[in-house]
Amino acid sequence: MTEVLQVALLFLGCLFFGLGTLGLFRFPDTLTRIHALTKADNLGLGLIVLALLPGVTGWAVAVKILLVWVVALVASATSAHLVARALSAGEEAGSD
Amino acid sequence: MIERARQALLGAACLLFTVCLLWAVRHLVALPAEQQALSVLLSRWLPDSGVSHPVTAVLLNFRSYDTLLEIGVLVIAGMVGISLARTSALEDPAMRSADPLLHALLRLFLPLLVLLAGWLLWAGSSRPGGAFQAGALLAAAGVLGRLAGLPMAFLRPGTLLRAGLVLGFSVFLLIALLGALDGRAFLAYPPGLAGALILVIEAGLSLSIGMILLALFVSAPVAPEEDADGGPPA
Amino acid sequence: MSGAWLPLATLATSLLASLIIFALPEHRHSIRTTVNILAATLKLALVAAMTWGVFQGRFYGISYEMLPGVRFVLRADAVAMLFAGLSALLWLFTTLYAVGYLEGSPNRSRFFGFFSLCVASTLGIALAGNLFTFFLFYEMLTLSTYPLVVHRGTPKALRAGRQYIIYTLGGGAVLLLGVVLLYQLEGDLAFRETGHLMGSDPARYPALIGIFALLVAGLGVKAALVPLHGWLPTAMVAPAPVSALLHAVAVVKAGAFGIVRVVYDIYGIDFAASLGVLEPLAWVAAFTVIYGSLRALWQSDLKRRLAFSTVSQIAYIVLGISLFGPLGTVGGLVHLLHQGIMKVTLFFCAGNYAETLGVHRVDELDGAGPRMPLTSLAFTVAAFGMIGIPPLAGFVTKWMLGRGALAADMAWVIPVLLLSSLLNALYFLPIVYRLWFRPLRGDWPAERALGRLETHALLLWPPVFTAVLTVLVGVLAAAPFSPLAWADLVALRMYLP
Amino acid sequence: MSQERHRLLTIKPVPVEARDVLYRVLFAAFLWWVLSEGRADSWGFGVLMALLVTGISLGLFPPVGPRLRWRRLPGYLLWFAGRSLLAGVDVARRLLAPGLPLNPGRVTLDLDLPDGPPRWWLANSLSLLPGTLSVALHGQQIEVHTLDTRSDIAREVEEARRRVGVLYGEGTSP
Amino acid sequence: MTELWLDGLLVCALLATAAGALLSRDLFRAVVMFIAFGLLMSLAWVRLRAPDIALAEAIIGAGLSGVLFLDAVSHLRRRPAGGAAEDD
Amino acid sequence: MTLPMALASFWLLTMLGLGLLRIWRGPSVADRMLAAQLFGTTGVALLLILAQSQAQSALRDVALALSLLSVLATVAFLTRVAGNPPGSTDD
Amino acid sequence: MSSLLMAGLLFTPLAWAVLCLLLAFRAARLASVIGMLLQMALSLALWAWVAEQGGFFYHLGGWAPPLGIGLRVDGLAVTFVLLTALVGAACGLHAGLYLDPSRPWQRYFWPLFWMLWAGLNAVWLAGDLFNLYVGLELITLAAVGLVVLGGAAPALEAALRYLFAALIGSLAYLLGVALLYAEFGSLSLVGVGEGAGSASPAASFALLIMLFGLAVKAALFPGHTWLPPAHGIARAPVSALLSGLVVKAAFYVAARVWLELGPALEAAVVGVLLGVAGSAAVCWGSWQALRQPQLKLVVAWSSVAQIGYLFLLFPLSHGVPEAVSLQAQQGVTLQVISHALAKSAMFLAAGNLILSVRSKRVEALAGVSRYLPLSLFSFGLAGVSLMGMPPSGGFAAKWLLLQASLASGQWWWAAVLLVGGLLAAAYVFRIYRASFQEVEESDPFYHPPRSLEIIPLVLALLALGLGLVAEPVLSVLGLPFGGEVLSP
Amino acid sequence: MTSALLYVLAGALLCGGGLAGCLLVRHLLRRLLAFNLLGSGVFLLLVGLPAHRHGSDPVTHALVLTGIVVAVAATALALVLIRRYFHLTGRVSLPTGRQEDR
Repeated sequence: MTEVLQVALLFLGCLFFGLGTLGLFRFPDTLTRIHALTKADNLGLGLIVLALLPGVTGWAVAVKILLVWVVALVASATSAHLVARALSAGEEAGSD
Repeated sequence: MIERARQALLGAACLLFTVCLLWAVRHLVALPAEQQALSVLLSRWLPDSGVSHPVTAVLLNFRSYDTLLEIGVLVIAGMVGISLARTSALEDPAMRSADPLLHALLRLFLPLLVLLAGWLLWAGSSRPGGAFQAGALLAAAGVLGRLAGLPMAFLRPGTLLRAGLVLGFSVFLLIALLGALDGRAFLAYPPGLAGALILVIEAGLSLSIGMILLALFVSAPVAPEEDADGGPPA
Repeated sequence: MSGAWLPLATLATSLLASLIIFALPEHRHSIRTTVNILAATLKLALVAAMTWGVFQGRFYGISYEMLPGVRFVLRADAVAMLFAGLSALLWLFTTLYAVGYLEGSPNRSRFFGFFSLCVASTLGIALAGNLFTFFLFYEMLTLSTYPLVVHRGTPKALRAGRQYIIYTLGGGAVLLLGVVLLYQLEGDLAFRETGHLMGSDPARYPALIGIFALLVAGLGVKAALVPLHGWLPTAMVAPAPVSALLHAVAVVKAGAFGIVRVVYDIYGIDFAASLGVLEPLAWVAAFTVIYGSLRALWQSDLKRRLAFSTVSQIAYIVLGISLFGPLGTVGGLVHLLHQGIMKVTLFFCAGNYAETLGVHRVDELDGAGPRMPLTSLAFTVAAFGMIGIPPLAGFVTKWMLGRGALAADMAWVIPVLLLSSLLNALYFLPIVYRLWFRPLRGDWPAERALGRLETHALLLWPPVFTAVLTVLVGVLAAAPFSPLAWADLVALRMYLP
Repeated sequence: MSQERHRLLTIKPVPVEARDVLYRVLFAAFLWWVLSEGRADSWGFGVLMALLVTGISLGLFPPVGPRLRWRRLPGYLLWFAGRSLLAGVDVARRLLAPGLPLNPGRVTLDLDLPDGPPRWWLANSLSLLPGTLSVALHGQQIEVHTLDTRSDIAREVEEARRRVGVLYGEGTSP
Repeated sequence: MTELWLDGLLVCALLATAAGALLSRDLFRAVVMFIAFGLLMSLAWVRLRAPDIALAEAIIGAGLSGVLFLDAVSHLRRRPAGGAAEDD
Repeated sequence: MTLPMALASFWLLTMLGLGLLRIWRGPSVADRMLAAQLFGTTGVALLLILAQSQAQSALRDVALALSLLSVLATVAFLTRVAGNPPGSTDD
Repeated sequence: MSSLLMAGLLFTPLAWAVLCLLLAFRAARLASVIGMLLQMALSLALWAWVAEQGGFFYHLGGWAPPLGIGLRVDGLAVTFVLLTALVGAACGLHAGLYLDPSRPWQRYFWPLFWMLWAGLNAVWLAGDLFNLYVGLELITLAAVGLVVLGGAAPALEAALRYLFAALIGSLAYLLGVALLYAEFGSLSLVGVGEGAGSASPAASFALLIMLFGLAVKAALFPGHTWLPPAHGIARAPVSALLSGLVVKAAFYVAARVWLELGPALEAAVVGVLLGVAGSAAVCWGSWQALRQPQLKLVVAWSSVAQIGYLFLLFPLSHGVPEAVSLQAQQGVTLQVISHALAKSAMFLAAGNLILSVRSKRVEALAGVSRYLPLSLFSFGLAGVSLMGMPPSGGFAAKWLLLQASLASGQWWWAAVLLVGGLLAAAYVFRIYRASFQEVEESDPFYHPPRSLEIIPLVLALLALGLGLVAEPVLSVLGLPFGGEVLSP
Repeated sequence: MTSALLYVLAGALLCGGGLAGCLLVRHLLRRLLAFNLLGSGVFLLLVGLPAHRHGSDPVTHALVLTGIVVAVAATALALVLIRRYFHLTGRVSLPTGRQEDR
């Protein structure tokens, strides 16, 4: 049962990762791409973390994986914000 | 024209090199698999090394001289870095980004990075991790802090910085000498104390490594008011 | 064992003197002069002592392994003493002369330092017990003479120095190659009185001939054998004592002496003759004799004329060596000394003319004789000696050489000798004539108040002494310890082992 | 040093209380437990590290603004998880729709949250919520980028703002 | 077998990023490629069962040296005090 | 469970490769950074999966470090590259 | 006893590096003098020990090779350690007086200097391939740091050139180590040598690539371009250290690797190739030295030429009788020692001259021989050794190499030796010539303190005297690079 | 273990590419990038070859760690030098050709 759930979660996670990447290509401008990446990828990561949770050996390890996810969330939220801010600060600033 | 020919020649040489390398590799991989002598020795000696992680055992016990010199290399790089920093203040306010979210990130990440560094340091004796990783992580924490505009007064060229640069190195060196004064070889640990001493060394090393890498990152910018003169005419 | 210190001490005398002089500040003339003269006198005494010992058959030598398989050997044998005696004696005179000559000019510390070093190298060359050691000092000589040649620091001097160094270092390289090849082939470089290649494998003869050519070519540069003589006339820009040193005591003599060593003590005269290398050498020497004299004829500069005369005269030594037989040997060896004494006199005199009267060219010498009678007398005696007028030194040489040529079945040498004497006369007699029999052409450019003497005492007495020597070695040629007697001793030991 | 920090933060730090220290020590210890994967033998070093980290953290980042109500956290997280799942789905929907239904733009909204952690929470959460991406915080305003200006951004932000407010004790003391 | 494909893909990506870092005309792009390369190297070490190196590489390659390079790139874009123009 | 994980990692790696393409194509600097960010997240996911499938718990430390540091490049980019357009703020 | 000596030898430079980093320039200078004395005493004691008792392996940390790192303390190694102590102390003393303490960055000279020393000792003694790599890197970075000290643009340029060349060289070496380790499963030089019984393509390639890397680090001809700027721009004592010792380290490693592996791998072509490159270096370096307008560049290019001689070892030690190979090894060793002494003397003297004439150009030397005879004399004496004139160590080396080349039938190397000697004479005499030029004016020069002038003189005299004691020195060296069994 | 072989191949190619970059590229930063690639290639070979022959070898891991530290130190130092060089001269690559007298 868990096995099936795990595989499903894994699959979903991968799916979202794929979507994120797709967004990177399909979305028209940088800001929208940020949306796609931040949301899809972090969701994907979260799902994969969930998928991995049953396989771990102890509570601490489980929390560790979750911690990784949380950290990734915070990191990508912040960097999304930072990139967005920089883009809005000077639209042409970083472009070559 | 000559430049063009030189480039072509060098390119051809690189190509030749790659082909030869591949050819050599082909011969090497065709060799029969056999028991690796060093691995056997390593597993036999590992219990005496004071740590249970083989890589750490190699780095800080069996081949600690390599590590000592390697830290020396880092110390040199750090020294040269700060010797080139001609500014009195090592931080540049222009580089500040006073973003509140970045600050918020720092509040969480900086302690976490330090903690992770500590964990890697401690874990080094039994599993992957160790002084260098911990030190690099500390440096990364410092870089992050600096990028976000945290004050880094301790990185001004001065006695404190210099002492920090060589802290781990000196600890390592003194412990190395200890073994020799005790009648054993240079770099030999007193029996039974190996594990503890390795941890002490690693702790010192991580601090120093962090500081060195950070100093190298920090000392790079040059202030405009600095004089471009190189030295005495001689 | 007891004899080990003597050659070393002899060598050390001038070496130490040189070091002390280098360390002395420029303005300490008196100490410098004292050190110089003390060292020269001491050296003369040591050499005399050794000569006496060698005459009595004592052995002086020192040897230690310097490189794997190669030894540094100092050894006082009869031939060595011949050369050592000459250089020790003339060093004293030249030093005295140089002290007077350079009075008041700059860079004396450097000059005398290298001067002593130069003599030390010469002594080393004389006392070298094998070809390796010989080469060591031979190259040291090259290096220590360069600063003397360029001493004046003028562009002309620097050019001359460059030419000198190109020639001598090139020669040194060729010599080194020869030495190494010889060592490679035979594994022995020692000087033995009869040579040591006699028993060599005949298959090696071509190689040995080639090596002989290399060695002689290397040595011939310093000995100024035509066509390797180009540096010598140019080097005339050096101060007169240096010229005296180069021509009479050190450099050219070192080359000639080296050829003596190679022919007699390495190859052995018999073996060299049987290899057939002597005759070509004789031809080269003969050609040089004539060529040098011819060139000397056309030189209007006094020192250049003397220089080409040296080219010619040194070839006499080589010629003597290349004549198989005791008489030729004696002639060559004795000329080593005689030529030194005569030529040093001539250069001293030329220096005096230049220093006192500011005269450099032959045609300016008109009437100098009455103005500087003693100097001119010395010059005249030496010039006559060069020409070979009996009973002066040069005559003894030429006589021995002639006899040697006949004994060696090389009668063609006789005309060469005659022609050369004729040429000698042709380029020396006009000078003598101008000195004594031509009226003075105007005032001397820079009259100096010199008191009673015609020139500075230290400039005057050395040529006078050597001129007297020129006469004495000729007149007293048969006396014991005369150069001729000593050369006889050498030849005796060489041919009758 | 403190002056520099002020310029950076523009918030007055509140005085450090004992419970701040305790919370941080405990949090650090918890993190250590997580990192060490529950290894008991690591606690000697772990306590040391926890104290050290607390020191560093208190030194560099003294507590500011209202305090987090830990008890409210699970509720918030649950809500957040749901919304962020929705956010992913939202992005997926827009991506996979053939017409690429996008109408990106920026919206500036007023914000009455207290300065400091509450705003940070909000801004960071917004970046992970459907359709919004916080671009800048200035003063009492927040600038949000959205994938679709036609959707009710204001409502979304308001909801998030309310949740964060609760997290910082807004609902408890009326 | 999948593992092999995985490794193959990783190696391809590794080589691609390396080529990108080397050949990219835009310096910034080269540096970003290099950061990606560091991350992939870290994965490669994982696949080679060398977690120690993976850890170090992740911290260094993807973290520190990326920042160092970015910093340098930004520095090199600014006009220097020395005045002369870039010759690149 | 091994196969799905292997497949998943394969897939994630493929995504990485695609991200690479974005880095290469740009067009703006921010896009490149974004793709690098994607690299970070995907790498973390990969590491977590590998930690499980290779039974190397140390890889979780790697993942943690990576996720902590992934922000580093972005911050550097912002403060150093984007924040300082060419010629604007001379040092 | 020997264990303590070794510990002291390894510990002192590193410890002094730390100490000097924490001290200001003048205090560090004082400390360094003490350290140099200590190091000199230790080196001498160790040298005497080995001369008397024979060489031994020193196992660091008590762990035996191949897993542990064994130091190989044989005659050659201790001689080079002693040489390092000698040259290092001379350069250090000179630097203490030469460098301007008012510049804030000069304080970093001392720690870098000691690090360099530590690296050199590590390389001389190393018996482990990877340890050699780390040692080489230590040397490289310290050397780069010393070159760049002060951070002026030309120094930076030179340092960057040097750094890149050295780094590529190191990596090439490391690549070779990787291949060798993959094949033989050992990192100790002896272990690898034992493994390499027969020709193996991979090992041959590894050898080739290692030699290539080391040749670049040692500034062998086509890879020499970094050397003249780096050695020309650095301060005189630094240049002296770099030319005297640092490039030798790379060569030393190359020689050790070659002698351990070269014969087994039948890599004759490689040897000849290196010999040809060395010959080209001799000619090209000398030619360039002849044309340089700056004094220190003349000396630096001369290093390129002199290093070329060293590489004649490779063809002359492969496929020749044992005795010839030994001769070549002895000759090259002597060349290393004498060049180290002579070139450092020359750089120090050149530094003094530059200080005095206040110009780097050769023409500015006019009149120097009159007013500054001592520095010029030291320069000249060192030049004697470079030219290979007797009785210098350079001559002894040339003699042995000539013999080896003639005995092996490879006479063309002899031609290189002779021509190289003449070319060396050409550039050395060019300096003399410039300095013998007379100037009319009165003494225009700054007179450096006597102690500054004495140091190069001592070194030059040592270089000169080396030829006279070559045999005793060589006898202590024993088999220079031989792999004889040493008692533990 | 064939997958190690793949990395070995990648290492070999990285070596070649890195070397080419080091030698041919003149921009200093790029050269430094190439140097790092070269280093990575060497490290891959150092670990990969024994891994292929005998399986994972901790000794090589330790060696590579040391190598990485050295490479990092060198890179960081080089960056400092490059930046200062640029700061003083405005150049991002070393001048080629003959060095003019200074």
